[in-house]
Amino acid sequence: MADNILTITIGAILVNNFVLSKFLGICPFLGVSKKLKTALGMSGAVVFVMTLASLVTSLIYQFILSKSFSISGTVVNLTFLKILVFIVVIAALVQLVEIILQKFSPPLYQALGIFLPLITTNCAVLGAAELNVQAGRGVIESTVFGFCSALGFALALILFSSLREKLDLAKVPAPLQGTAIGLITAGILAMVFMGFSGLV
Amino acid sequence: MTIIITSLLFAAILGALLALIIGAAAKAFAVEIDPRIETVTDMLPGANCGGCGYAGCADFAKAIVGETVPPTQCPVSSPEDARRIAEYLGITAEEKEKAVAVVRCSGGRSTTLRSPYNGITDCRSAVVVAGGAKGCDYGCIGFGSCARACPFGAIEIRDGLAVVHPDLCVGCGKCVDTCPKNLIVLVPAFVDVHVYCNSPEKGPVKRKVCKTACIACRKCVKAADSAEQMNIKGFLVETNYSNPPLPDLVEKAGCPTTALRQASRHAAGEYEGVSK
Amino acid sequence: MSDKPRKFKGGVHPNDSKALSAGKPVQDAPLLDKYTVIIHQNIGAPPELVVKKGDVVKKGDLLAKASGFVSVPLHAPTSGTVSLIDKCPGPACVSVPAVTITADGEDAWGDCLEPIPDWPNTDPAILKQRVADAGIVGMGGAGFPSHVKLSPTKPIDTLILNGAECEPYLTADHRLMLEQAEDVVLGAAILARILGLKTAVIGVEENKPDAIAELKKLAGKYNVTVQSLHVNYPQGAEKQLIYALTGREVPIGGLPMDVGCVVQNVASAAAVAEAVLNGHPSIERITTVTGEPLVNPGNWRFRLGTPVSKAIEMAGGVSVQPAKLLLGGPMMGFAQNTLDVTVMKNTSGILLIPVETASQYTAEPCIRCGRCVEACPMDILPATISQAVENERFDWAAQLNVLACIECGSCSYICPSHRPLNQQFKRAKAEIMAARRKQQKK
Amino acid sequence: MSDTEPKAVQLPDATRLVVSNSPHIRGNDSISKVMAEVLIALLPAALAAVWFFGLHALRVMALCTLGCIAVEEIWNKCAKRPSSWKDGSAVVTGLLLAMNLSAGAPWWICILGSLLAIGLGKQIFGGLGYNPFNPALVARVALLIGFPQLMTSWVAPQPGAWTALDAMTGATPLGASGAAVATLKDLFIGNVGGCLGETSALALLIGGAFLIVRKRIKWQVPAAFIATVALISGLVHHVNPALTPPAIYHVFAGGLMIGAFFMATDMVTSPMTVNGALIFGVGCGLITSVIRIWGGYPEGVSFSILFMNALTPLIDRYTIGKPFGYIRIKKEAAQ
Repeated sequence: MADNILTITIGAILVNNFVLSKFLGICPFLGVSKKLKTALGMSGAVVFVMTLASLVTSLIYQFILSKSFSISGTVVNLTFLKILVFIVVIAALVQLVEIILQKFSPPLYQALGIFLPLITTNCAVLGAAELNVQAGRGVIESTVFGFCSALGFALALILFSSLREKLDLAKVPAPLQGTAIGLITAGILAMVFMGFSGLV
Repeated sequence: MTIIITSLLFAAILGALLALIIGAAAKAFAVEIDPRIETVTDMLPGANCGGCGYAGCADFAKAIVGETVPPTQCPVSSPEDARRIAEYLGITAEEKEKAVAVVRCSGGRSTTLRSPYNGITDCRSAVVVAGGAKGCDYGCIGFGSCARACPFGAIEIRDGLAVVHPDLCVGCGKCVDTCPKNLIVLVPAFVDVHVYCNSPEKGPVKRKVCKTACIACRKCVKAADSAEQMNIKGFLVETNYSNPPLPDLVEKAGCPTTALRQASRHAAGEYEGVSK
Repeated sequence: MSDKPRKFKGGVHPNDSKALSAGKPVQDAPLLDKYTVIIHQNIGAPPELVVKKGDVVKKGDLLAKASGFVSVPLHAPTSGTVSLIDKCPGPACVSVPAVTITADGEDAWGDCLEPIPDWPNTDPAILKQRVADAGIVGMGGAGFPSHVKLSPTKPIDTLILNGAECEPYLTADHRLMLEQAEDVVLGAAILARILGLKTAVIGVEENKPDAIAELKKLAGKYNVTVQSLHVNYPQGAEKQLIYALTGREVPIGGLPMDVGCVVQNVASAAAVAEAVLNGHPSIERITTVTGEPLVNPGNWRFRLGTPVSKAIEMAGGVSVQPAKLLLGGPMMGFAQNTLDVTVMKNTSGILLIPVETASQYTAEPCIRCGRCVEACPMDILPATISQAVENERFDWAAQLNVLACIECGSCSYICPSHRPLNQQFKRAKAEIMAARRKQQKK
Repeated sequence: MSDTEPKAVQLPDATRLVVSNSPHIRGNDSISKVMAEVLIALLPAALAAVWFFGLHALRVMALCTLGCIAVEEIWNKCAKRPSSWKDGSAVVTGLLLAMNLSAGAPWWICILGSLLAIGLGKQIFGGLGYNPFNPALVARVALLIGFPQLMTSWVAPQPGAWTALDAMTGATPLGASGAAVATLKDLFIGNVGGCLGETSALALLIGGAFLIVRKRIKWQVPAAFIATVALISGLVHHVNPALTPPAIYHVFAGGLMIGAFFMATDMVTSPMTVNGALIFGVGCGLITSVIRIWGGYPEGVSFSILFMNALTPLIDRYTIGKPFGYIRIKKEAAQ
């Protein structure tokens, strides 16, 4: 079990980094990486949502959706509701984060802007829930996976935003400024993360 | 059938549960915001030029809604835009006349003495070294800090002199603060005649370093239709912007140094030192 | 105090080029027929003019009186007539008000201040007033009124005399300490008495062994110590000097008195001795006229108001056209674009830089080699601040402590990309201070 | 000026006096001098490569260097920027790229590598000083991922044989059976297969020492880097000798030496502060060891340096020291 958790941790943060090797969650990765400060805020929000979402979805899946039970003679299996339920749960969690953020850190709320509600459709969050199901992970492992994947996302986002802050000061040729050079940098970063392949 | 009902029931329960949590949270952490701010932001030009003195249009909108500033303070919006905002908010807005910037110097590289300068080519940086290394202590340094600050591309550096294009200038005043020599002023846009000199020195001193300085010879004062159209202040003549002269004064006065100019023709490069 | 001074962090070792003038004894500059004295020669409020055109003045007579506490009076450099009160080129290439005196050739002293031969038994307050009345300022370059420094609002335990003269080329203080060692040491003793201290320390860079020996001979007599300092630019910067001698760090934005120190230039100390013992106000100073293009570089005792053109003439003129004319040393001096600027109380050097060694800025990119970080005596990050300024991010520059910069120029000197770091920092400091003033007004 | 008549005192021409900010003199350092010294430091390694791999090594080096210069100049032409190859940075990048290739590398690998290094690694970010990643390593990693077969097939060293070219299989001394592949002495001298610059630890040490003595690099980076690798590999070998060879093999084999002395110390892409340099070195060592011992790639030096390059802005940001006189302010503010 311990070994497994270690594998999950390293795998989720470095080897199979959601952003840089699975290319999930690219939208917020590009959208909120212009400033390190907002990247940190986004990272916090994603860690919160992804960990909780993984926990809640895996609970629901393990104890309700995957179970077959009979109601008045008919065998019922609700697995087909998986995606729907996952999205609803994630959306609710995001809504919670939004309400809390708006109350306690209005500047961050402003800075994150549209990307905060968009965590709902952040494929990384849904991806984590879905991958947990596919890999048949238990509740604890799922939560750890969700948490570590979020950490991987945060790592990539923070690295990338600090690089972009630096690139802001660089004399990048005009046609490549902004998102273009950001994507190129992300590409090089992805190449770097390939170095971790084979670790697990 | 059972499956459908169970699914519906399950989804409903889940939804209700989550709705309950969110509802409770929304109640507990409620934040009030004024929806009018967003509407006003949308009604502003969205150029985020900062000409109003606030950090962007959204910030300005907040101030308008808070009734600390009138909507007319936006230099870019037309008077109609400002009126619409005022109507929406139910406040009154006075009309503001359109302003335009004037760089009060005509001393280009060919008309004013300069020392060789070696350093950062930016006025605000150059001024910390030897006041910009220009023969005239008051003149335009010509490294274009104002041109870079202008969000509308209305200032051009020609032969080491900043020249405002009155037709492009919206009078936001961003350049006014950038000029380390405080050469730029906002004046009513309908006035076309200005004195392109800012040096309070005596005539001979100015002439020694600059061919196009105002030497306060009073020719324009005498040629003006009424006595108050051009005012003398020390060794410098100034247009009286509350009683401005007509554009033909430039022809009539025949300024010996060409410091008296029409803004439109100055921008078109028809005078000494600014020719294209 | 240990024999070995501390080494401050950073600094650079430029070629000192002092040999050009170090061996030349100080000569009295011949009397000119005209002196154009700039009125505002001190940091603080400009003095108030008390003469008008046509007035006849004697040498040492008051031309302008102090207009506040942080202000010093100005005295006539020779006897003659006030012929013109107008503007003349100032040291910052901007015209400033000045008084022109046409000399009568007699060079006769007017009613001077009363000499105070019995200074060891005189009330320190009277001595301090004398320093103020004589118009003495920091003659090392800053021009800060000396009597203000002598009125600390915090307890003082150390008086330091700055004889480091770390700027390349300059030898004025060196010659002064060598030839007028007694004046310097006496001045130190008087300053110590004003501050209520028993002793003073004179710090001299160890590349002037003859001056150190000369001072040490007299040091015992007046209970003053002489401390040799490492040769490292900017050893003569106040904060670095205090650290080298006492190990104390002056806080950023603070003054030497915050760590119980008062620092005075050796030339100022000599002027104090002159004012107390002979009653002569500050109307002349030793200035090094040097640089490779000069035919005959050396050290002269100039009256205030001597035009630079005359000084260059005395040094035999130039053999080739120099690239730059500086007032002060090559590291912190001010470039001039006219020869009409005149000697002031803080003009330690008139320097001509040849084309070959004059620095030329280019816009090469920073390669982040970190040599500026190593060289910075204030331990800030010049390279990063430079980037911030280049992008006009002054808030960021302020966060990076650009206000701690002492503008010594070590970073610009060492930079392999020849970036105009010092100019950027001057601008940043100006912008930040302007923004703060604006904020305060609101 | 004539000598016959008495020379009138000549005053400088005031209109030609240049006005500029202080300081008015400057040290005689320049970018091209920095680069020239890096090239001198690379010379022993380059000579060693020629000795072991013959003219093939020379060919690869020439192709890469010229390729990099060409790409730089073509880019400058297209972007209408002033020519910049004379500052020497492109030459250094080219030579370092060559050091990362095998002597048997085909010509198009060299040219493609140059394109990737200068184009993708440097110019795209605005040229010298703005690139967040080491250009030569960007090229190497891109090539390694694109052509794994080509990039890991080495040429056997044949000291003194100028034209021989013997391909050998990709057994590396960093494998578990490290000791079987090469003796320690061979590793140190460089008599092993590998990239041009990965072979002779001795030559690289000489060059590195030169750079440290000349203060062109911060010694903290290579010291922390090598020490961390030695420590981790030593510990792992101690616990499980079957997993990895002893620490000494890790230190002298592969790209550690050239990475630690020439790549990780690249000024543009490494931290500026001393503390930052230490963190940078330790981080590089850690990741290198992890990839070498447990990872899928045999060598982790390039990946680790690039990863730490990406971390550099963060390291720089959080290792800013306190300026002179700062502590006292804090204290006083607290009072």
